[in-house]
Amino acid sequence: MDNFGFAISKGRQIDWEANNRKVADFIRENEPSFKLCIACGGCAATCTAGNFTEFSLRELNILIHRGENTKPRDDLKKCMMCGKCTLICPRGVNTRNVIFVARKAYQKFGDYAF
Amino acid sequence: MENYIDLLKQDIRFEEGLNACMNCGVCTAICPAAEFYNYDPRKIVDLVQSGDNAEIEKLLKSDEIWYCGECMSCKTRCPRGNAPGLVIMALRGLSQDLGFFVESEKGRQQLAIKRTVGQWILDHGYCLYLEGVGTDLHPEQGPVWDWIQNNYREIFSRLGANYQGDGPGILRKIPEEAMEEIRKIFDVTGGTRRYEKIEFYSKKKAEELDMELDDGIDNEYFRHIYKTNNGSHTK
Amino acid sequence: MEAAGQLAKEGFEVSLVEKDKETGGHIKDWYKLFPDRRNSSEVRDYLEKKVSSKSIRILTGTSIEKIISNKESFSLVTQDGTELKADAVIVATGFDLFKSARKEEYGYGIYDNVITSADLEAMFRKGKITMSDGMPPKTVGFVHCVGSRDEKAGNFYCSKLCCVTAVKQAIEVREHLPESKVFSFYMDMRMGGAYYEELYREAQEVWGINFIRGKVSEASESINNKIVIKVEDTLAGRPLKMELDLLVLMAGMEMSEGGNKIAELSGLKKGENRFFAPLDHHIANNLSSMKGVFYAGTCTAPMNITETISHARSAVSEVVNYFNNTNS
Amino acid sequence: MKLEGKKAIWSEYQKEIADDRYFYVRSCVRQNFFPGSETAFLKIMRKELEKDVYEHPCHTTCTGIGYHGDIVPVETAMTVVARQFSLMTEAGYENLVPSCITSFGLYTEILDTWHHFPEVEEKIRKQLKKATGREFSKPKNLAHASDVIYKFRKEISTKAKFKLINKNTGEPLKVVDHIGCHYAKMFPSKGIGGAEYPYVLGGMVEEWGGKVIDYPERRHCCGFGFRQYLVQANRGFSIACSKEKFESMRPFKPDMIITNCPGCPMFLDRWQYVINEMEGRRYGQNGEGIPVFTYEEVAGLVLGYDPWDLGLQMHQTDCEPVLDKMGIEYDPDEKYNTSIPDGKVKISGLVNV
Amino acid sequence: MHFEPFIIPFNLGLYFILIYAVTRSIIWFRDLSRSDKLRLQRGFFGKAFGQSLKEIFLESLIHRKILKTNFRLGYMHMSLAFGWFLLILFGTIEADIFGETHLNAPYKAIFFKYFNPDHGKTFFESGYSFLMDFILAFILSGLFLAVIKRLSPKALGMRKTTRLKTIDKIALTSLWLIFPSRLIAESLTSGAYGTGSFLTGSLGSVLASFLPARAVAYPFWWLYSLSLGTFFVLLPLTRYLHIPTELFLIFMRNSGIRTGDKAGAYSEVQVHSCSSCGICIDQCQLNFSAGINHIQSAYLMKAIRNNDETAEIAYNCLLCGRCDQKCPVGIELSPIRMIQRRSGESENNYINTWKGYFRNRQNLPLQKLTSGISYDFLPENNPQSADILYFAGCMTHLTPSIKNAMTTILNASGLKWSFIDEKGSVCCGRPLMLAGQDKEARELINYNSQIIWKSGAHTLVTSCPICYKVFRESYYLDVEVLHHTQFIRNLIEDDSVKMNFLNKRVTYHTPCELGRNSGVYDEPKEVIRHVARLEKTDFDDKNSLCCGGSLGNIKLSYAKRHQIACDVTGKLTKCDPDCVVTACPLCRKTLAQATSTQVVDICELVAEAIVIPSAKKNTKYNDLRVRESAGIL
Repeated sequence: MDNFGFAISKGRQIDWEANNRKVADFIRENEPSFKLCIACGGCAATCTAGNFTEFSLRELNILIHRGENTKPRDDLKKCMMCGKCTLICPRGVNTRNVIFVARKAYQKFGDYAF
Repeated sequence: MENYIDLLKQDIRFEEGLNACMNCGVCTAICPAAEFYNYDPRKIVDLVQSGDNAEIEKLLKSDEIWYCGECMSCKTRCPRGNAPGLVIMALRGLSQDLGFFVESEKGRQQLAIKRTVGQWILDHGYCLYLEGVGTDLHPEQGPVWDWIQNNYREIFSRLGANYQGDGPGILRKIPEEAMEEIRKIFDVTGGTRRYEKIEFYSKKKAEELDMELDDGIDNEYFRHIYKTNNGSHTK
Repeated sequence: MEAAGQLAKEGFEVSLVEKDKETGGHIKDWYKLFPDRRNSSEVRDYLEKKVSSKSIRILTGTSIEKIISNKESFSLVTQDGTELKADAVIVATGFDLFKSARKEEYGYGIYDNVITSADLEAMFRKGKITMSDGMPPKTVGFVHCVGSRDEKAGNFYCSKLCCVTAVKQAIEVREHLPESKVFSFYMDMRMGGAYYEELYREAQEVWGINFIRGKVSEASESINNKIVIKVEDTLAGRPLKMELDLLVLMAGMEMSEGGNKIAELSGLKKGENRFFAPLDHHIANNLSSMKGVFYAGTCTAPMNITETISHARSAVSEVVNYFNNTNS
Repeated sequence: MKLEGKKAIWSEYQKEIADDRYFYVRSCVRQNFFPGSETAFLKIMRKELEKDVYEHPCHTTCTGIGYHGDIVPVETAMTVVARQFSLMTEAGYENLVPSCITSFGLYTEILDTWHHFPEVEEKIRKQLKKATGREFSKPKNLAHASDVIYKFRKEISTKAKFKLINKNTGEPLKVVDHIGCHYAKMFPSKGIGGAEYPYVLGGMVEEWGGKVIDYPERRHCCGFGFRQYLVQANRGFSIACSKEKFESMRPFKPDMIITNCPGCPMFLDRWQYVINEMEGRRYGQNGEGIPVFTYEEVAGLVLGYDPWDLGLQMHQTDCEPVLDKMGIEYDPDEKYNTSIPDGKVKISGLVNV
Repeated sequence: MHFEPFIIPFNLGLYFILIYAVTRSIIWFRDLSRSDKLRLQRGFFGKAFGQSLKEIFLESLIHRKILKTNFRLGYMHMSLAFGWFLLILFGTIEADIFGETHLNAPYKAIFFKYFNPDHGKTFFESGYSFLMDFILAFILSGLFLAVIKRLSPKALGMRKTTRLKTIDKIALTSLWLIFPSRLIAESLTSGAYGTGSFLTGSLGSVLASFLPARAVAYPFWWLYSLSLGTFFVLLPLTRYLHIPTELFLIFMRNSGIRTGDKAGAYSEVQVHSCSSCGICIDQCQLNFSAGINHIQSAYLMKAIRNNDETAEIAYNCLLCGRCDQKCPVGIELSPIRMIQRRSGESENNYINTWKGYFRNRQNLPLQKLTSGISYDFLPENNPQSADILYFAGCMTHLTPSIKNAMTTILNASGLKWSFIDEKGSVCCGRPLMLAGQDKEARELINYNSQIIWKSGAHTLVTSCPICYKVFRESYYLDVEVLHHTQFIRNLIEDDSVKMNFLNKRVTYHTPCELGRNSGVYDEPKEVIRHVARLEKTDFDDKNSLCCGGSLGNIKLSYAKRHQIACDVTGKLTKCDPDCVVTACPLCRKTLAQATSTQVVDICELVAEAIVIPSAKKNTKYNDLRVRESAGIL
């Protein structure tokens, strides 16, 4: 194969069929309030870690539900568990446990989460 | 710092392309660029709509505005009658007029386009020119293209071309007086000015990057902008 | 019907003109009503009872072909030439559902498994939700704002009820097909009504319905008759592609054909949204530009049943005032 | 799939197309990559249909690729286009027929802009006058060359020597129609069949015996994206788009692709070659590629023109599979034969002498 | 010398349990850390020994603590434990005095009546028999209560009693059979020989009147011996292991051994010392406010003993410490819970050898579910130097009124202070610890310590008890750490700030982290009394309640938290105060959502009362503490 000077780009589209959502299911099962998010962004706004780095539980919630696991897995490590988000959440999502369980899930499933 | 919104509003395409955006995302949903680049037309329109001057300057200096392929699929669908594609074109125009385009990898490529397509327009009256498109710069054209270029006289005349001939026909030589008119039009309507700006800022950038850049396309800077892809553009 | 009944109560002679073979409008096509999901027939029965008074003459399958307005009274000529004399007219021509085929990119009427909210209600009434091949769908998607908030569809306004209807139907789908996965693609969840938000919450909490924020951009058909949709998951900031067994279009509300016809015949004013324009949207939304002509219900704007009924009642009180003033 | 639904939409999007006296404007890309197609177009129009098609030697590029490559400002493009108009006016024609979709799109866009912003038109008139002393009147009718062929598709099929039918099976050929983005996406009302279900090529295919297949990525852009192809560093995007389409159409087992855009056929043709080089992947039947044609090439084949006179040898992906299916006779040795017997260059049978 | 086969079960059981106890003790001793071994040795031969004996007598036998909290329950435990002890003691003496030989094998004492059927004839003998009967009656009365407790806990003033597993049931039955069978056996024998006292004697004569007493007695002696044997053999498998273990525990504790943060012999001894008396369940707000009844300490101890999955239980606890302070055995329940959390998923729990007779911890490497957590994104922070640092804390940032009040107060104090986390804090690390992630917490602790060191301050004031606790216990700082209530108290004491008295009736909610978990009870109240009228409630000081918002509980849903908060505010507003005062931003936020009564932090009250000194007048310090801490000396 001769060199064409470029590589075929990979799509960044969320491909629902191709994605694996077992982490999402695991969290929904172990912390049902996870379903209740309306993506208001309150958690991200008050987040202690988010004050210093790019970390949005709102976004992670969405990504996990879509089975886009790479970013969540890495970002979850930034959380300090301070619990402000839990107090802010208008839908009473137990965000602290969501993160707790999510970390557990990524530990549990390892590469099978993808 | 100028007010970029005012400048953009001078571009008719901006006026056409941006009403009120409600962030529904139909544009991004079918945007080929959004599919393969870290790019989201909705966000760009939203940002421009916000009128945050500092942010817009960042945008004008970023790679983001250079991802769009201007297929205009977005225009078809927008429920608010916007055309992100047109907004992008206005942004690109402004970015070049202000010399911001050289601040991003994708933006710098404008020189490559200017020195190929741009040059052919003024020299031959065609956006594309047989000799210009060789498999050296276009390996994907494949063996058949080499064969064509090696035997273009035979092949093209067989297919009824009037290659560099007088009168009408395929790839005819466009009469000098016609070319003269085109060049005049470029002078009068700002085409020439755009070319000069691209050249001017690119030369500055080349010095800054300490790369040699003389005329034509056989030089370090041209090869650099033509071939470099730092891989940060797609997921 | 509410207005007619109310008028009869007030002791007026009423003629109720209905273009369809039966009265009841859209309610008769609906299965259950949001937010409490009571059976629509209950409301319909109530209305039927209301118009069962002997002082109400019901003319079904009748359409008005001519309106002659001689001051103080009107005469309406029906298709078969009979002439109805009236001292006052209440226009209650209601709404039509947006013709979903007009959103070409969704392929309604082209792709087998793209249906509308009305089609789905019909399925509920039949008690069987199926794809074109008769099999039950495993994945169902709801598209909000079809023909609403859409310049390309010619409607700038929000039809207001589609959101809650989608939530209601999503829940009903899960009730009928517990195995199914349901997705709802919305731009904004407009849950402005008593117990609407609660229903939305229930949909998430109890029925595990997935709400994805983004307007579906296009639908197409895969080789195995699945509907492939493209949408941006705007909250993730990424385009999303998904295969669905069934795609439900939440058709918006539009001025009814009948309404347009009446408008032509009578010269009653229409607003930018093409519904009848009341004299004043706040303080005189039953009054028309024409003396003795009143509006009731969704012929003036999208409304839910509650609003429609109270609007009808207020129309009646306007009529009463009108007569009191003219007679004095 | 319910065809009635599409028919209903097609009936809504019918545009008016002049039936004679066309002012023809050539395409930069096609002159270089598909010269045979433009030649064929003129032959069909002039010889088969006896129409008056005029080509002005002084017309130039519309700068469309430069414009969408963002190196040519909008006003420059408008003025260049205005100059084309004035050539047309000067030659006494009113019906503009561009060979190129980008041009067609640009002309449409400009006319639309002028319609909404008359002051812009005024400005352009002044600038043209200033630069060239020219004046112009806008075209009465603007139709893309493929619109014109669509208009006369029936006439062509009456003269047809071949049909888009697999002569071995008697089955209609499965055809993917790919419409240039700028044909109708910007102005659905300006395209036959509109933006969502364009019928311009479908009409030809059905008329000539083929069967159009509708696949999920039908509406997707080929990936040219102007700067996205022009600069080597960006071509990964360009090819990815085409690949997306191929992957999506593959399960439908298409026999061929027909296009009405200058760039698309070239990319759909070349990218198949590159994907095969890079990943060893082919999308056609029994290890072949999917042949890609311009609508003129297809019309030419239907009318029984010699494939090599149409320039099919300029394709990187071989077209023979389709020729065989249609039962067209051709001389394999002639394909790449450039020998010049007795010093005289072989001239295509299509060129009117 | 007469031998009877029925004594075999008893003897087997007895010797088995003795041997078992010894081996177990040895294993536990071996597992102790070196320093703890020394402690224990020193304790054993030191004054701690007497201390322990006293405690054993008071707690293990008399069950003083339980008696205090719940008399009926206490009496039940006492009668069984102390009664049995007496029975054995006087039984042995009886056998020694009246038996023909001296220093008899234990069974002689246990089955004394059988071997000396006609004992009890003489006056002195009958007197002694009376004593023995009395003791037996005493035990039986306790047993009676125990049975009632099983049937209906309410009767013994318990909301809830522990649930049992089968093996426990068998052991329980055998335990319950011991004394009735002894009663009947003795009675029948007595009846046959016309001996026995008010209990055995009278019952005996009644039975003998219509039964062949001697013949019928025999099987009951068997039953008596069997139930004893069974009980002894099953004991190590059941909660009754707590009976011997508790003795060991008391020695260890009095020798100064503490739980620490890793599982070990001591935590194990504690786990086995739990008698599942259920007092912790009774104390737990999750039980009486939120109706959650499976996660209390007793169940955690049981789960650990039985090797069940503990994660769900371990994390579902407010860690308010109410159970710790009420545990009659004095088990450090919360620390043990924390150990479970730290061990993450129960990877390193017990392995059973010998069908559970020897449960040991296997020392697996902990597989923590938090691997890779890191806060390297935190920016360099250079605070301006100051004498007094104010650290608001995350929760305070959610309740700005507290932040503002403190700013007012600190300014009024005229001290040189700086607000370290004005632009948003980095978490103190406690929440991570509560989630069992100490390693990660350490990273934050170091980060914050850096800042505090750099500032060169002498005093660190914080508004958040959560931070306060961790600053004091887990930070290595050379500054005085004060909760703002303490700080304000100091200001008042050396009256460096003047305050008006607000005409307000208030009640005080003691935050768990400040009160029970840090021992700060008085300063807050002093401050309150200085500015307002403090009303008593039934839940002050050690008896205070958790607001429900506790970060200690990871699993609790908002609804349940709210339920608890409502319950608490209900109790605190019984006397209809003008406002409920607390000293924790989290409590404040949680309670405020649950009542219409105003909820404020002490500092807000103070800020309201404070008299802002005019710019010129500079406050004079006459209190050394503040001067030192302010670095003036």
